[in-house]
Amino acid sequence: MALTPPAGDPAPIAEPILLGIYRNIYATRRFELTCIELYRQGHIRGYLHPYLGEEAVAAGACAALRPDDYIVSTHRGHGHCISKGADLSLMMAEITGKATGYCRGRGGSMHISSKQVNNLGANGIVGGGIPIAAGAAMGIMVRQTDQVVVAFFSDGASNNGVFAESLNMAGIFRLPVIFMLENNHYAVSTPIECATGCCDLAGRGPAYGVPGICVDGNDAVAVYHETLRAAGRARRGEGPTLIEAKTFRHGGHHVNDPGLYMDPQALAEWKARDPLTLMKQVIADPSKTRIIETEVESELEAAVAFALRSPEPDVAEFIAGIPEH
Amino acid sequence: MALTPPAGDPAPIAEPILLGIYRNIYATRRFELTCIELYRQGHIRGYLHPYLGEEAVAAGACAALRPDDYIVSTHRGHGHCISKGADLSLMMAEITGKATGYCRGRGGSMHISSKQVNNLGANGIVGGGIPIAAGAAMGIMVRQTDQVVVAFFSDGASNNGVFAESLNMAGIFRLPVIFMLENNHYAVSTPIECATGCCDLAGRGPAYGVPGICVDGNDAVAVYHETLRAAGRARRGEGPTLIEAKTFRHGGHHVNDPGLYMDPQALAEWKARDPLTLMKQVIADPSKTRIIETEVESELEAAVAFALRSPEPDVAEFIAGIPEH
Amino acid sequence: MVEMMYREALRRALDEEMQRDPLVFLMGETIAERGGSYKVTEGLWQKYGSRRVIDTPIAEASFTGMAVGAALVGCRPVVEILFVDFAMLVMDQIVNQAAKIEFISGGQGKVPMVLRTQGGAGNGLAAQHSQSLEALFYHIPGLKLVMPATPADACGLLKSAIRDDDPVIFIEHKLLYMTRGPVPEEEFLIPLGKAEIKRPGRDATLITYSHMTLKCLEAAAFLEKEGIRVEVIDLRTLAPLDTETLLDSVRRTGRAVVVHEACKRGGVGGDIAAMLMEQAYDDLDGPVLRIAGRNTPIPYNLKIERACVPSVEEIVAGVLSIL
Amino acid sequence: MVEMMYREALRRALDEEMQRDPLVFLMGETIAERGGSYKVTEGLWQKYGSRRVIDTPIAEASFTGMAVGAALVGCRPVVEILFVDFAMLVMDQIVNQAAKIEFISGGQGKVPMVLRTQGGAGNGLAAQHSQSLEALFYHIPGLKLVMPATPADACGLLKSAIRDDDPVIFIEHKLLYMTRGPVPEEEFLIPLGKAEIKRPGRDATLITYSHMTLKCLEAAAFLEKEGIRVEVIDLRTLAPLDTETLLDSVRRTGRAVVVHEACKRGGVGGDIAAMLMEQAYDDLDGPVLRIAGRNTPIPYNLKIERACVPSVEEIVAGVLSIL
Ligand SMILES: Cc1ncc(C[n+]2csc(CCOP(=O)(O)OP(=O)(O)O)c2C)c(N)n1
Ligand SMILES: Cc1ncc(C[n+]2csc(CCOP(=O)(O)OP(=O)(O)O)c2C)c(N)n1
Ligand SMILES: [Mg+2]
Ligand SMILES: [Mg+2]
Repeated sequence: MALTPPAGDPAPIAEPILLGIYRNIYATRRFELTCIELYRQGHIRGYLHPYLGEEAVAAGACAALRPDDYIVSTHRGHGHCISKGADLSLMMAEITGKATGYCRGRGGSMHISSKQVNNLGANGIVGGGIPIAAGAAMGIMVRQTDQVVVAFFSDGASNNGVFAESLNMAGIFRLPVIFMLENNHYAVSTPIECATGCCDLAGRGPAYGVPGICVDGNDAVAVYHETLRAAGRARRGEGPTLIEAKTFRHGGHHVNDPGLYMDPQALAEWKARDPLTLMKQVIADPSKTRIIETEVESELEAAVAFALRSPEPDVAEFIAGIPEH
Repeated sequence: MALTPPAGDPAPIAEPILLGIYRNIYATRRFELTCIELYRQGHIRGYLHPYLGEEAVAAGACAALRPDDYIVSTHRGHGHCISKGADLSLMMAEITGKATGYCRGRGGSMHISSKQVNNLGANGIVGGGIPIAAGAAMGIMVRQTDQVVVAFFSDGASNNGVFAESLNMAGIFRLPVIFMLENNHYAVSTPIECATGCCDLAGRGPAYGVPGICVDGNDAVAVYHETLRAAGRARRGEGPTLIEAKTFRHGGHHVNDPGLYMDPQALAEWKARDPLTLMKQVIADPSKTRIIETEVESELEAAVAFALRSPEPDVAEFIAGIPEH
Repeated sequence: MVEMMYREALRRALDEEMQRDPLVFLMGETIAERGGSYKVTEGLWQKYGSRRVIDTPIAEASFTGMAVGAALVGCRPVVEILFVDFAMLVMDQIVNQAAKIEFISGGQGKVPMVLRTQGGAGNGLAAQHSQSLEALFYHIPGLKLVMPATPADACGLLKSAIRDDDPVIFIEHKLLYMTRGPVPEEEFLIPLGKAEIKRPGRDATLITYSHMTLKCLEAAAFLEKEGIRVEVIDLRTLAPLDTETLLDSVRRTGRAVVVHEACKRGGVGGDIAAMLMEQAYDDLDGPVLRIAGRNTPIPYNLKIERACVPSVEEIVAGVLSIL
Repeated sequence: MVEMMYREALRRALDEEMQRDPLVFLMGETIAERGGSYKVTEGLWQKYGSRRVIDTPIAEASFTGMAVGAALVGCRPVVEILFVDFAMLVMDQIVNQAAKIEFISGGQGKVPMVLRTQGGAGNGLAAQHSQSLEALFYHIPGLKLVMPATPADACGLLKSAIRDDDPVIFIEHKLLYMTRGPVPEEEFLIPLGKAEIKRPGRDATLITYSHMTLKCLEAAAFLEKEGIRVEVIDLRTLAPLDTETLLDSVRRTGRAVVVHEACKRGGVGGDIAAMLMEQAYDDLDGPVLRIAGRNTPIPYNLKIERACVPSVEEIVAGVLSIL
């Protein structure tokens, strides 16, 4: 579901936006759990990196975007795609490798994208999306529209050179891009403390002339406000912002990783601040969240049914499409 | 000439060190001017990037190193090589493409290196030497010696991703490497203000958990003291340091670039603080500098004579050394 | 026809395409006010401004990745990588991103970008500024690969490359920038994927591209005096390869030599030779010969540098050896 | 002989060499406590500690560059790049640095490093985790290139690669890690640059390497039942290429097929085919055939993924087509 932000300054947040955020958190949560099930049943192959526990970042950020704004996603990308408004059926068909999926079964989970909602795509290369996002922002500059781009990526990617380079270039060209650093504290099994000697990754912004701020990534409303503010700056030609949203995975790196290396106490603390529960508390009215949940459940059921009954890509057709030399 | 630093803390700097620094600044200055002449005469081909105006950085830094310490150099690398103690004749033979040169005429100016003095080499790839330096430091860690490595590079390279990555890794592994950022304010014709939105490049250190300091790069003694301090930290296992030495080219990017784009006022100001003159003032006694100058002149004369009378590499021998498949 | 230099022809192509389509823009190092190291973009910044002629920091990986992003949102970026050697810094963006996105997105995304770069030996620039690395792109599905030899081809092919919806690697040669040749006065395009018979002949086919085209033409002129008429085919576009023109020629001449400056081992010559053998074995009177660069990095010293790449004499001798 | 898995054989090689030489050390992502994504380095961190089994951040370009630096000062680093696809991030360090330094330094510097990585399709990992990119290294002078197919070769060649004074690109295959085979109990080395006849024959020569060796052996076993005896040569080392063994075999059989998983266009098959033609034309009874991957990125869906790489049936059909 794509959400339209209120015009002007971050006024008290309107209820439809709050409900939309809740919808996206809930939908992502349930979508991921369903994917894990389908993976266990053999319907999904390859790599599957659930976004469990981090849903509030994408939901909060995308709520602050317009439908014509762009996002660039990662290997852990279902939540970004859902929150930007993608169709669950076309997503599920893709993730199960069907001809009816967004990418005709060629991309899968790690490469999910949706032109329909301006999701420029997940990426199997850690950090690979960061310059692409900056470049989309440069495209916006060339075209002179007032769109913005959000680049999602995590702490691991922030130690890759393309992050520094892109941050620097976005700064000098004042590109309308928001660097949304989802610091989930791990890159596979490597805790962030072992991957860098610096404390707040947001501090890298100023080192490249870009404002950097930290936000509680489990608090979707906080993410929403910071994104809205950054998007406003970007639209006004004031350039990029680095937002470090601190969050935590609820499990291993991918579906087959039990994540035993994770600090159990930290995990428990973060789980106690489950973004789904937190957002439910914001809405406060259980009848409203229940309606959303029911809607999502039936959407999801339909998505699974659609995916499973969809045909696989046709081999002969696939081969016919390959150039000979 | 390789110089041995005094043991222990930066006490008042001993005269032989000061004289050594002066020698290296003077030798570099004269070497570069001679190369430009030889280039004009057709004895040197390809790219030639003079280090004119920046001599104090290499001379000051190398004076703080031991002969068994390593340096990693750049396309503007003659000064580094000379200050680390390389032989002017073997250098000149290399730069004129002779079989007797350090690299047998295969490397030339842009790839000058000297195993003899632990100069791991200049590099034609901007930033290419930075990870190599960090890696040499890792080699030192593996071998458990107390050597250090100085990576020379300039402002342009500092906007390349390998700088950020290497800084970060040097920080977490506490590698004995000194990142000597020769900020000469230009990358070819691009002024540093147009290449980054940040002010002091030294500030990038803390963003990666590495201490960063600024120093006047035209003041060789200041560079010496900061390098000595950083080398001490590195030898004691306290990790890397980023030193931003601010300096300025006295001319264009390479021998054929008149550098008309350079800010004339800034150029005049920097030239008024010529590192050669400044160091001469430190020595104060003109009889001592004169002796050095005379020595250098005759060394240089011998170097040119050696280079010009040396044979070019033999084509048949070269071809014979190439593996067939 | 007007006479112009290769680099002027490239500039004209950029200028015409920027004029025609406001979504075309340029990115690279010192290409703006300074006009680029080889002066290809001279004057364009003055004409089109800093939004469309963009000087970047030395961050090849990311500005190439940015071109991918800009292309994805509908622009037609042309990035300049100063030396093809430096393209090694952007292989992820080219191989894993630009070449893959249309495929992995099931056709949702397109990456109509051009990467202009420049290769080859000959100026004493040594091992990191003299390579011929086209084979690395030739092997990657999803990329087009263009290497023009003449000013007219440079102009017409660059215009087509910019209009093409696939990522195009466009490799110039440092020894060609100052060469001159006739270029049509009127606007013109040369389609990608079409080789050109630069000199017709019947005794053997010389298949080549880029700077070696000039050497092959010289060799052919020399051989003509000996009464040997060789056909010289300039591939112009390496991928997609114009197999039809090649097969047609080889079927007529019965003999083929592939000539390139890049190292022989793993060069595109092997692929072309193998293809010809597979598809025209019965028409061939002998093996397809490769004349190519030696299996070595390029040295600084000019004398030994010269020994690394094929000379006119070697090409002549090669042709004579198979007749 | 003991039976072990390919990945165990690799681990044994690393272990033995680390034991033997304190200058050998390992660097890569999650290779230490976690033992690597494919479990090759399991237990080595526990045995050799964090100074010699080093987990890095996700900064491939720089940690590969660091291996170059460490090698230059006398160490023998072995870096692991998780997927050969990610090796596109380190091409500058490999092509411009590791492969060039000995040359440009006139022999002063040596870079005795090994880059271990892994490629190939088959697990539904899609276009950025399934490529076969060996041709990109094969073309670069100054690199050695090893691609073992069996546990014994993996062990013996990795040991030799570590002891070699040149940079060695060592590419494993994701479908081989769990395969088993006999490995000598005593310490042993296999020299780089020597192909192995994995199955002798006289009717045709199948030239292959890595995972395709298994498919070629299957095809040969099948053909044997039809009375056709094909010789299967596993290159093991691609660069330097063991031309002698290849020419010798082809001269005996008169027919050759080169089989690899990488895309045909610009793959090493073309180079090998061209070399055989150039050097053994008169001994050949027909063209050298290439059976190779299709000219496409690898898709996620398993059914179409399978269609991208040569199958045993295609190999059989290919051999039959040239007899
Ligand atoms: C360039 C590159 N290196 C390594 C990998 C393997 N890999 C996949 S995900 C991952 C961890 C990424 O960590 P982070 O950026 O923090 O993202 P997260 O998984 O936490 O969302 C790694 C190392 C990769 N896909 N790409
Ligand atoms: C990766 C790479 N990109 C571009 C170049 C071309 N180039 C050579 S020197 C140079 C400028 C380098 O600037 P800086 O790092 O500040 O070094 P300085 O010349 O000031 O010493 C450029 C762009 C190169 N050699 N390598
Ligand atoms: Mg993470
Ligand atoms: Mg500079």
